[in-house]
Formats: sequence, C-alpha cells, structure tokens
Amino acid sequence: MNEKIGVYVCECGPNISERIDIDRVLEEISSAEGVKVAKKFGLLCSNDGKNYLADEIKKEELTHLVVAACSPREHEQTFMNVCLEAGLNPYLFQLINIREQCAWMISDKEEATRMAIKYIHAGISRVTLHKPLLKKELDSIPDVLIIGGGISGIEAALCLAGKDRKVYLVEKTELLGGMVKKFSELLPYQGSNLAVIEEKIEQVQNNENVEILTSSEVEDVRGFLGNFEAVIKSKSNGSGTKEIKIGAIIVATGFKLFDPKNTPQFGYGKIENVLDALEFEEMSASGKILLKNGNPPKSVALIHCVGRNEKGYCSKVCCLYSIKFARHLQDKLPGIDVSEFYSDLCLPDKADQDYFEEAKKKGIHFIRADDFELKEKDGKINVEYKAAGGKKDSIAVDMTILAPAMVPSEDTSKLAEILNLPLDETGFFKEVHEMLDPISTPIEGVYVAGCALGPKNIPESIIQSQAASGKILSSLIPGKKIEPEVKVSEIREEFCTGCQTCLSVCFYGAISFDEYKGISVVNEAICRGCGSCVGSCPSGAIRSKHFTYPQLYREVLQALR
Amino acid sequence: MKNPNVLVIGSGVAGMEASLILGEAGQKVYLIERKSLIGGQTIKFEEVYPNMECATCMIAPKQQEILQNENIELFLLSEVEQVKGSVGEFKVKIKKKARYVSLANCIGCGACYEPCPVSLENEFEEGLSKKKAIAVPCPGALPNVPTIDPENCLRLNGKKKECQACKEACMFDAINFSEKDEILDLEVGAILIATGFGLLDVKNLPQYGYRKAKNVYTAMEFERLYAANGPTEGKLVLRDGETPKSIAIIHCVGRSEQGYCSGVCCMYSTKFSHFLKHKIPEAKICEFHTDLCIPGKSHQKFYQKILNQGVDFIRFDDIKVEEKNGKMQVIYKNGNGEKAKFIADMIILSAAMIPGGDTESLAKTIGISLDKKGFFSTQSEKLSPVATAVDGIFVAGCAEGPKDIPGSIAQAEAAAGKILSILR
Amino acid sequence: MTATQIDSNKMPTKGAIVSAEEGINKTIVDIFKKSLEKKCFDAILIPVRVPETEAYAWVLLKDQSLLDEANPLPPIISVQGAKALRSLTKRGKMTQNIAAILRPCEIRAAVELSKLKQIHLDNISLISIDCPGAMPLSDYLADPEKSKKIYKNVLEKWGENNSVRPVCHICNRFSLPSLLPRKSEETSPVEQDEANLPSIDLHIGLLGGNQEKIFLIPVNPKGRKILEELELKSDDSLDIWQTKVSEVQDKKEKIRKEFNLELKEKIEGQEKLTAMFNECINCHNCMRVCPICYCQQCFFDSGALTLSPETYLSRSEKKGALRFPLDTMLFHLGRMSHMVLSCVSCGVCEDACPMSIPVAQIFSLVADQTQKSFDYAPGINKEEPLPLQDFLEDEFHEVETPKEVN
Amino acid sequence: MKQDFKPNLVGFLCNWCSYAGADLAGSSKLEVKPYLSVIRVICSSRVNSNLVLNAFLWGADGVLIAGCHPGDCHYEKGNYYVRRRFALLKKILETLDLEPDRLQLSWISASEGKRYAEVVNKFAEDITRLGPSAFHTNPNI
Repeated sequence: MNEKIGVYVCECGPNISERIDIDRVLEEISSAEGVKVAKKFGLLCSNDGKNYLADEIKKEELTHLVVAACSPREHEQTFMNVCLEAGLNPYLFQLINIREQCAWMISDKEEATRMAIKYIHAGISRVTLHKPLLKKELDSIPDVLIIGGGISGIEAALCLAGKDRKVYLVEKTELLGGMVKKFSELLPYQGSNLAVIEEKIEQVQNNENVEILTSSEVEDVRGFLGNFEAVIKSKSNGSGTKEIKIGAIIVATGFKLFDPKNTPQFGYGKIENVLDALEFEEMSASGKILLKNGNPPKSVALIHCVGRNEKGYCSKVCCLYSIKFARHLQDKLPGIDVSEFYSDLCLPDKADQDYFEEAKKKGIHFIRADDFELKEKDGKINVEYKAAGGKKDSIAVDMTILAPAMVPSEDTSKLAEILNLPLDETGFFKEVHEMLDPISTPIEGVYVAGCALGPKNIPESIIQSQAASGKILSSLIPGKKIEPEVKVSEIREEFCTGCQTCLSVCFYGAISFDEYKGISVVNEAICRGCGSCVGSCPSGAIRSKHFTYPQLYREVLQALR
Repeated sequence: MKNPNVLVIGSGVAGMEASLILGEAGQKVYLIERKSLIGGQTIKFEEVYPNMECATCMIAPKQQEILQNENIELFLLSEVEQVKGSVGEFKVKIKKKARYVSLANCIGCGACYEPCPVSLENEFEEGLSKKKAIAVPCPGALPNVPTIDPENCLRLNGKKKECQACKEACMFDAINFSEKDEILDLEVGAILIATGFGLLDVKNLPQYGYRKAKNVYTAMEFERLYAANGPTEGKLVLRDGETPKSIAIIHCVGRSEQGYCSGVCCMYSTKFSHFLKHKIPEAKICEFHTDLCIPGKSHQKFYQKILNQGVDFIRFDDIKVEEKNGKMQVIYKNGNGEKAKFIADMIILSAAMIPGGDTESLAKTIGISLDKKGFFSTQSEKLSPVATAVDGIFVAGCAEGPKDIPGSIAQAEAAAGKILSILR
Repeated sequence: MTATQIDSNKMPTKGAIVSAEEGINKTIVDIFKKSLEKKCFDAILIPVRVPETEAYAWVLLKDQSLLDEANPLPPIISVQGAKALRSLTKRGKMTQNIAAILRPCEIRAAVELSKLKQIHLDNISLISIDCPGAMPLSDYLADPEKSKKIYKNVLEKWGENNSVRPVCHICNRFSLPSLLPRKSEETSPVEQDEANLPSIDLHIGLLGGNQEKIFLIPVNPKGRKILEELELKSDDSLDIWQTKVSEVQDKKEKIRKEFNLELKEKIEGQEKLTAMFNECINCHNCMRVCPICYCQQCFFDSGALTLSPETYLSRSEKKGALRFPLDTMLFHLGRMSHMVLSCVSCGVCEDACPMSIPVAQIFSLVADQTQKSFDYAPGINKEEPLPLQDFLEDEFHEVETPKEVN
Repeated sequence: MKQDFKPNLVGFLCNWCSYAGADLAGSSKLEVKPYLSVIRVICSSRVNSNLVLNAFLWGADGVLIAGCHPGDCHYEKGNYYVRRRFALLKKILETLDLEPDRLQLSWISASEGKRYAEVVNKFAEDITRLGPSAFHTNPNI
C-alpha cells in the first residue's frame, strides 16, 4: 500500500462539531489503512478552508482525499475544484455526508459519531479504488440538418444559419412553406398577413448558409451530438443520394388532418359542399368561395372537434381558425348566416377571447352541441344535432366546414425508426420530458419542433423552432469541443456474453452490438451514466465508472462492520 | 463592438432555463431576482400534471446548476431601476436590497431562526404558516440562506435596537445588520424579461366568499397545503384541523373580469381532484367549470381518467359562494340554466393568472408597452413571439401571458435562441 | 388461464399418423433418413449412442447411414440439447437447413437462449417429441442395462412409472404443442393465434399411440411443408393423442402440486434451506451444465466477491464461525435471481450435482412461483419478451412501500 | 422483542430524488434512527441482486432500495426496471420463506424529507422486531 490518503473533517461551525465527537472520529480513522493525515477544520467550504485543503494536498503529497462534511449535493463540486487547483485528479476524492445524514438527523451524539465513523471508513476504503478519470474532448460539427420545410423548419434555419454554421433544409415536396402556404389569412395576432411568411421563405432561399434540398427525404442517420452522418435521397430527376455530416438535427415534419371519412356522420365525401378546413383555406385563398353549383353560399355551418373523440385529444387551434373562417365569410359575403357548432371553446391565448367576443358581436351564432348527423335535403345540407341540455334540433345550410383533429404527418413513424426516436400513444413524436424539456428527444442533439410534436398554432411552432435553435446554438459552438459525461459505463469485453440485455434497457441508445466481436459496445459520447445497463447485466460485464462493484462493495462492507 | 452580456429578469422556470442556455453558450448572464430565492412559482407545487411528477425533483437540479454555473451572476432581492441605451449596448441600473445575511458565510444551518423573537405570516406559504423575521421561505429553498425582513426585524425597524439574537446564534459571522442596499451598474447587449405571473386577488370578487367563508382557498394556497415541504407537510386539513369531506373546485374565477382564459386552470384543477381522490378517497369532489380548456395531446386523457374516478364536472353559467350557519354552499346555475347548490366544507378558487406584481413599473423603467391585458406584448403579429417592440429586449414565460410550464420553458429557450443568434 | 394450461381447442387437430410396427425409434429414424434423401434438411441434430459404449452424444448428421444409432429419446440427458444448439449457432445463423430433434425442455431452453442472443434459430427446424422424462444419470451409470429396461417400461406406462428423475416425474410440460404462452391484451385474436404458437415446427406425438403408431404433428405452415416433402398427408385426426395428452397433463398437474407442497415443507425457511445446501461443495457444476446459465464468466466465479482476510476474520467473529466453502447460499440465490425466470426445469443441474442436492426440484419450485408472478412462460414463444428486459408503467405496486408509511 | 438489538441496515439511494429527500430530512432536523447506512447510486436501476444479496450475506439485517417515484426517474425509465428486478428477488425470498420483509423498495422524492424519515424509522422498527438476520448469524451459511 503506497496510498497517502488525507482525511479532513469539517466542523461546519457547531453543526457538526457539537453533534459529533470529531476528536473520537479522528482517533478512530487515523489508524485506517492508507491514511496519512486525519485532521479537522472549522469550515472547509470557506475560502480559508479551500486554501487550507489545497495546501494540505500539496504539502502532504496526498494521493487521495476524503472530506467529511456536508452533502455532495452541496459542495462536491467545490472540493473537486480544490483538487484540480492542487493538482490532484478530482475523482480521487470522496465527500462524506456527515452533516445532513448524521449530525442533523441523529440527536444522540454517541450514535451520530458511530455512524459518522462508519461513513468515513467507507469513504476511505472506497477512495483507494477510485480511478483518475479524465474529461474527454470531442470535436464537433456545428452544421445542422432540418427535416421539414414548413414554417417551423424555415424559422429554425433562419435562426441557425450563419457564416460559421451551415444548415441543410430537407423538404420532401417541391416547395417550402408547408401547410401555411395553403392558408388564406392568419389570425391578426398570429402573423397579420401572409407576406410575413413569404418574407421568411425568401430570406431562407437567399441565405447562402442554407442549402435547401426539396423533393428529398432522409434515408439514414448515424452518430451522436456533434457528429451525425445523414443520407439524403433526392426524388427529383434521379439525382441520387447525398451524404452529409452534421452536429445536430431538428425534426419539423408537421401534421396532417384527420380524414373526416372515418366519421361518416359528417357526410364528408358523400354530401356536396361539405369541406374540411384545409379545403376551405384553399378555396378562400383562391378568392372564390362558391358552392359546387357555382353560387356563393348563403348559410354556412362550421363544426368543431371532428375526430376529437376518436383521437382522444383536443387539437387546440380548431376553435380559433373556425372563428377566423366565420369572420372571413362575413367579410367576403356580407349578409351570410354563419353558425359555429362547438363542444368546448378552447381559447387559451390571452387575445383569443376578445377575438371570439368580436365574432359574437358580429352576429355569428355559437351553438354548443354534439351527436351530429348531416343529411342531404333538397339541395341543402341538413345538420341535425343535440344541443346543450339534450334537446334535438337541426338547421339547413348551403355549406359545411369541418374542423378535423390534427394528426401526425405520414412519414412520422418511418422517420422515428430512422432516427430511433420514440412516439407517444397519439403517434406524434415524444418529448424526452413533457414538462422540463419539451423539444428534446432521448437522442442528444436531435430535437423536434412544431406540430411534429403535437397540435400547435403558428407562434407556438415558431417558438419551438427558436427553442431548438437555442439549444443547438448553446451546445454546438463552432470550434468548441464537446465534453461528454465522465462517469459513464464501459464494457469489460472479456466478461460480455453478448446477450444484449443492456441494449434493451438503455433509454438513450448509447449501447450498440459489435457483431464481429459478439459483444456490446458503449458509446461514451451518448451514455449518461445512469447505470441501468450495469444493474441489468447478470455477468457483471459492465462497469459504471466511479460506481463500480468493488467500490460499492467496499461501502457495503464498511456499513456492516 | 456589441456587448455579448445578457440581463435576465426573473428566476422562475423561464428565467432559469434561458440563463442556463445562455450560460452554457459562454455568454455572461446577469440574473436578477426580486425575491430572496430562485425557482419562481413552480417550486411551490408538489406535483405537476399530467404525469404527477414531483416539481421539486424536476427543478432542484436546475437551481443547483444556476448556483454553480460561473457564467451566471445572480442578484437576489434585486430590481431594475433604470435602462438606457439600445440593442448591443444597454446600460442598466440595478437596486440590490440588503439581505443582512452573507451568502458567502452562511451555510444554511438555520441556527438563527429559533432565537428570533419576531413571528410573522409567511407570504411564501400564502400566509398558511408563520416564519421568523430571519428565515428561508420553505425547507429546501435555494440558495439555502435566510433573509432578514427589515420591516419586521426589531433591530432594523428600530423597535429594539439592541436585539441581535440571530447574530449571537450564528457561528459563521454571516449576519451583518449594517449591510446597505446598493445600486449596481451593468452593461448588457440584450435583455430578457421573465417576471412571471401573479394570481388575481379574489378578495375583489366578493361572490366567492374568500376570507369571508372560512374554508375558501386560492389555488396557490391549496398547492402549498398539499406540498410535502409546505406548512402542513402535505397533510390535507382545513383551518380547523378537520379533513374535508366535500370539496368544490371553481374554475374561471375572474375570467370574465380579465377578459381572457388562463389556459392552465382546467388542468391544474383536475390535478387537484386527482390528488384529493388519492388522499381522501371517500371525499365528494365537484369541479365547476365553463368551457373546458384542455389542449395538448395528453391532457384530455388525464381529464377522462379523473372523470372515471368519480369526480363530478358541472358546467355553470353563474356561481356564488355563501355560508349559512357554518355550512358553505356553492349556489350555481348549471349549463342548462337550472339553479342548484352544492354543500362544501372546502372550496378552491382557480383564479385567473395576471401579470406579475412589478410588471407595470418594470415596463415603464424599460420603456416598452404592455398589451391591453397588462402583459408584456411581443410582435407575434409579425410572427416574432419572443421579441418586444424594442430591439434587443425579449420576453418569455408568463410575463408574456398565461402559460403552462413546458410553454414557458420553450419560450425561454426560444428567447435564448434569438438572443444567441443576434449576439453572434 | 395460466401460461401453460392446456387449451385443447388451441391444439393442432390434424396431423399424420404413422404406424410403428418396427418400433418407435426405427420409425422415427427412418422418417429422418427419408428427410435427408428428400433434401428437406441438409443435416440433422439428434442424440446418437456412442458405439461400443452406453453414452449418448449430440451429433450433427449429414450421412443418413449414421442415423441407425440415433435415438431421439435416450434414457438420459447427458448434455442439454440447447447447449449443443448454442455451440452450433452462437456465432451466427445456420447456412443450411437443419432439423433439431429435442425434448420439450431442451427446445424451451433453446428458445430462451435465442431471446438471449445465444442461439440463432434461423434455418433450424425445431422438432419436439412427447417426453416421458429421463432416468437419473447416476442410476443409469450404475447399471445401464437395468435402467434401459426400466425406461422401456417408463415409455409404455406414461407417467405411472416414477423411476424417472423427480423433475421429470412432476413435469407438466412434456408435450409442447399443448403449451400456450401468455396472451398480450394488445394483440387481436387473429394475431394472437399466430404469435402464440409454440416456437416449434413439428412435433412427434407418442402419447395415445401405445407403441404401435406415432403422430407427426405440424404446428405451423413450415411443419406442414415438411410433411408434404415427406409425402405424408397431415389430415389424420389427432383425437386419441389429444385426449391422452390432456389426461396425462391433469395427472401430472396433480402430482406436481402435491410434490411441491411436500418440497416446500422440506426447504422452507432459513434453517431448512441451509441444511439443504449444506452439502454443497461449491463446484458450480449445476451452473456449468445449466443451459440458461449462458454467461461465459459466472459473476459468482469472477472473483468480484473475494474479500480481504480481515473481512473474513470479522465475519467469523460476528457469526462465531465462518464456514467454507464460502458463500454457497449466495451462489445459489444469486444464480437463481439471474436465471430462474427462464428456468425450464430440465433437471441437468441435479444430475450434475456430486452431492445429490435436489437443486432442480428447488429451482423448479421457485421457477413456478416467479414465472407466474410475471405471467411468463419461458421457451414457449420466441416473441415473448424476457421479463427483465421489459416493463409496464403500472404494475407491481404491491412490492412498493405505500404512500402512507404508517 | 429484542430491545438491545441495533439492526444493520443498508440503503441504496438514487442521487436525484431519494438522496436529496434524505438530505432534506436532515436539513429539516427530522429525527432518523441511526441504523441505516446510505449508499449513493446515480439511479436506482444500478441496483441488482448482486448488490442486495451480498449486503445480506455480509451482515445486513435489512436492505432498502429507494428511487424516484415512477414517472419521475431522472433517466426516464430506470426505476421501472429496478422495480421488476426487485419484484423477482422479493418473490424468490417469499417462495423460500427467507423473511422477504427484510428487503424494501420505496419511492422517495426530493421534497419528501418527512417521508424519508418515516420510511427509514418504520423500516428500522420492523427489522428490530424481526431481530438479526440468520444470513449472517448462522455459521452454516
């Protein structure tokens, strides 16, 4: 044994010194194997304390440091920094929590002292097994792949592209703009006129740092944050595939509408002049709001929540665009009679309610109803419904506009497979954490923005694109290396039998299988060090650095002295 | 040359998120917080819908990061006094109130609370518990360092000049009565406003009987009432110590007065029911709502689940609370216009979210406009939903309007994104 | 219904009945000779008697003349068939079509190993056979002739002659096609039928044939194809076989219940269990022969658990004495926690135990309980995920400390 | 009931929720019985039978595994896997009647300092009642 372990007990003023017999502690542990010095100090986290520790490490030429003080959650980092300054690898240090978990929760001084001694012994016998872990640094590529050329994708591209960051914008159709292109107008407080969109499209097209790949799809993606490789296949005039290297990926593949044919009661596809929302957008964009017979409608019914029950969620935006339609109809066809059929009005944004009140003032009827049945009746559409309170009623109109639920776009599941991303029960992409991390995925460096994550209005989609950009701008800085987690898992090849249990439990896809060697391989750039794989491996073939079996066993043994 | 530093006002989930992203990007961040602790409103919650996750567990790691990130300079008990200049070169005056307890010296042992002779209402706990004139708002508050309340400290308010009970109890020489408020000058390139929200003061809506009928609570009071680190350590009891047997939760309190839907009340009220059902299975719970606003792909499922647990959801037109011989009753007209009443021994008011306390004055100091609801307005009509009318000044979270947590976080990340892209 | 009950209307109802005047063994052997002729397999994996000895070995046969010494149902299990299959395909899938004729427990072990990526089942036709059990290795080695006689009788009197190994005597999984894996609620009935077929192609039914005929039972399209290639019509009714299987099954279930009750009595609790494992000499043979113990280095052999001398001293101080070999209990419980959910109760561990500790009986008992609690049937269907590689968000709350502690 | 008996308890606590909960119990000065030795792991899913059984064989009278509440796992799914591993181990001990109560799985969040104290104290009481585990007192093991 040539360890020179220094053990330092912090008095933490009275907090530890009054509740634990520190002198007895020192006496007990100073004889432990490998301990060179065992001392106490008033307050080790103070500047004096930190300087004192640093000096001690140098003076005593310590090989390992054990500090008995407060919780690692308080000052582990503090003392690791002290080690760094004093030229000791910070992982050759162990902080023992004798304040929160001894002094403060055990009133009997005897007992508190006994436990403290246990913990410190555990720390001493553990620390000798610590390995001097080193931070790795990986080069990273700042460039970004954005999948989907709708408003979200465009916004992200504009936010990210710059002289030192190239953006590849991949769109599967021929032109940029996505769904918004089809709209006739936007809500006044959500992009007053479509010129705003056109501007953005133009900006992106004129930006020499954005490479636009229309009629293209992503075929394959490999790699990790900072170092992804993607294969893009172009459908236009067989120009084949293209390999690109990027550091991050934003998925912005948007949504499509629920097909109202799946809810026959609305007569969509059977009855003339029953349109879905997008069809009406295009109709009004064309400027000709006409019935099949060429005449303008005199009365229109707008039905909300089509497919809501079937899908099990509220699409949030339908109420508002339906009101938008109603007001548009009134402007374009004065005197027209418009009725809105809703179940619950969803007006969550601060300006929504005013917009709705105005519509009501303009004489648009709002009827809360369900159980619809649309029938053709002498050239008109007869909308039968059950009004609030259960009374059956009906109204005959020239035209009906359905507001179907928003659902994931076709290629969502295919893309999920390529990128190895989870979908949620609604079929949209699943955020890694619904609350705290609403645009990230389990794969670091891969983000999702806009309606690919779920129904959203335009500002929200833009916010998410800017959010994804923010994450990328701060984690992928041109010329700056990325530092992956240090306390990761590693495979001990000689023990791995290749059962791949670890692959099945790793949430981050950090483990892959080496067919040639027949063993699992941990990608340290992806691993977050949770140790699930270690726990799941019966052979003990995975080592979680800094939490190895021998290290934990030493703690167990000391706990049971 | 542009100044790359950023001023972030408010340390709630939005302010923290933005600061962390900017800090990680290597930007110098000045994070200004009016209160003595960071974390904003979210740390008051026990769990958050729809997955009933523990809010503290979610937020604590972020708070730790904020305190440890060397690019983030935190100013607590601080407010913006003045803003001059323009994008890339703002000059900001900050007023930093005295804490009288040294962040450097104090180790948060709490030895100083006990000896303090003053006991007063703890506003962090919505007045549901008492605290001393020197105290942290709640266990687990970060930074875990108390503040002396100068209005109530006998020494500082001059009522008992010689009192130094706390100073005597402190072994770390952390108490400094002579500490003075300071004015600090900062220079930044961009400013992010994340001052969050407040709740409509329901005292001004007499029909709900708040502070008149004995067991009417605001949503925020209830959040603390069931928080494990709250005044009752999560035990659900009425003011008289009784366990409630029938509970009414009233949505849309103040919606018509404010003229907007706050977007989150339906969900958190449903969350309350979920919690109540779990704690007091036999309790009768009734949610009084108008239009249910439950957007978001997982929210309706959650609502359905609670519905199936036997919670009543009643649509009301108008509603009021009365107390007759000790019994509280909710008198309402239901969706079909029929009058009815519900006897409740606990009533929870889901009140409208309103702009945070200092919004108006802050808007004046910074010189930007508010919308007609009193929130900071963005150029959303130009599809720029985090940028204010003033170049280089951004807004995120509930300062811009009512929002849920992910909404606030996304907007904060967006603001950080915009700032990073204009500063590079 | 539990994972392994019989659901007669789920059992294959049609198959080919082949007369067996020349004895079951020869009949089966001839069929596989023909299968080689007809090129419906390129090779056959089957137990063969080692010439001039009483030993049996697994042989991968390409030359049909060598089949004469083959015996699909030898009186003993010397090497667990799954282990043979593993050594064949651990490094990759078969490049030619192989037929593997194994006992049900061997097949099930093979399927578990395929889930554990230790066996590639591609291009392998799994062919199972009604199994009356095997003789204890020790008995057989002591007097092979006698054992063979007894075994003949075992074959004639299904389930009545209990000179087979105890785990065989209480085995309720002796006929694979009757075993149905768990139904997952998600899958529609249609899918279920497909997904829930046992992972074998062909089954050789002996029950109900009283030595005069055997039943060739296709379990899936592949099995039917094999019979076609052998020019066998698979439209004979299987009623006789089915009724007999169910009959024996019921009998076995009963025996098993009673047996396990008695066993529980014998081993339950610290004291008794310790007594049971007291003879253990820590040779770890049970682990080495176990098909499911697939680790190339057993954690409990890995030296990870060797401690410092002073630790042993302090342990002996605590107990008053420290017994060697060390940690036998740790080894058995540890091994159990690693493999028991996949344990197929094949009994080779017990055969291999030099101290004749009833390892297999104990493990089989625990296997029953644990597998039931996970609603898992090892080795029936290769699509059914391994319990520890899977989870439901809402389950096992009974093992959690309740929200209100007191 | 053995009054003088002081059980040796080992607790594997996840770093993000349960260890924080324990700290909160401390900083709230809640009284906790001095029998449980805490071992910090990054996620409860790091724990498996290898660790637990050894703890027992080496002298633990009880083993506690504590992690984030289901759904709260800092690594999203970890605690679901450990729950299954635990359920298996528990079932084995039950079947062999090896005092399964000596093994406990608790979800304790960062804000549940009080719960931490309650869980540990209750556990300590129960084990005290059970007395020392034969695993390490019986010289024949």
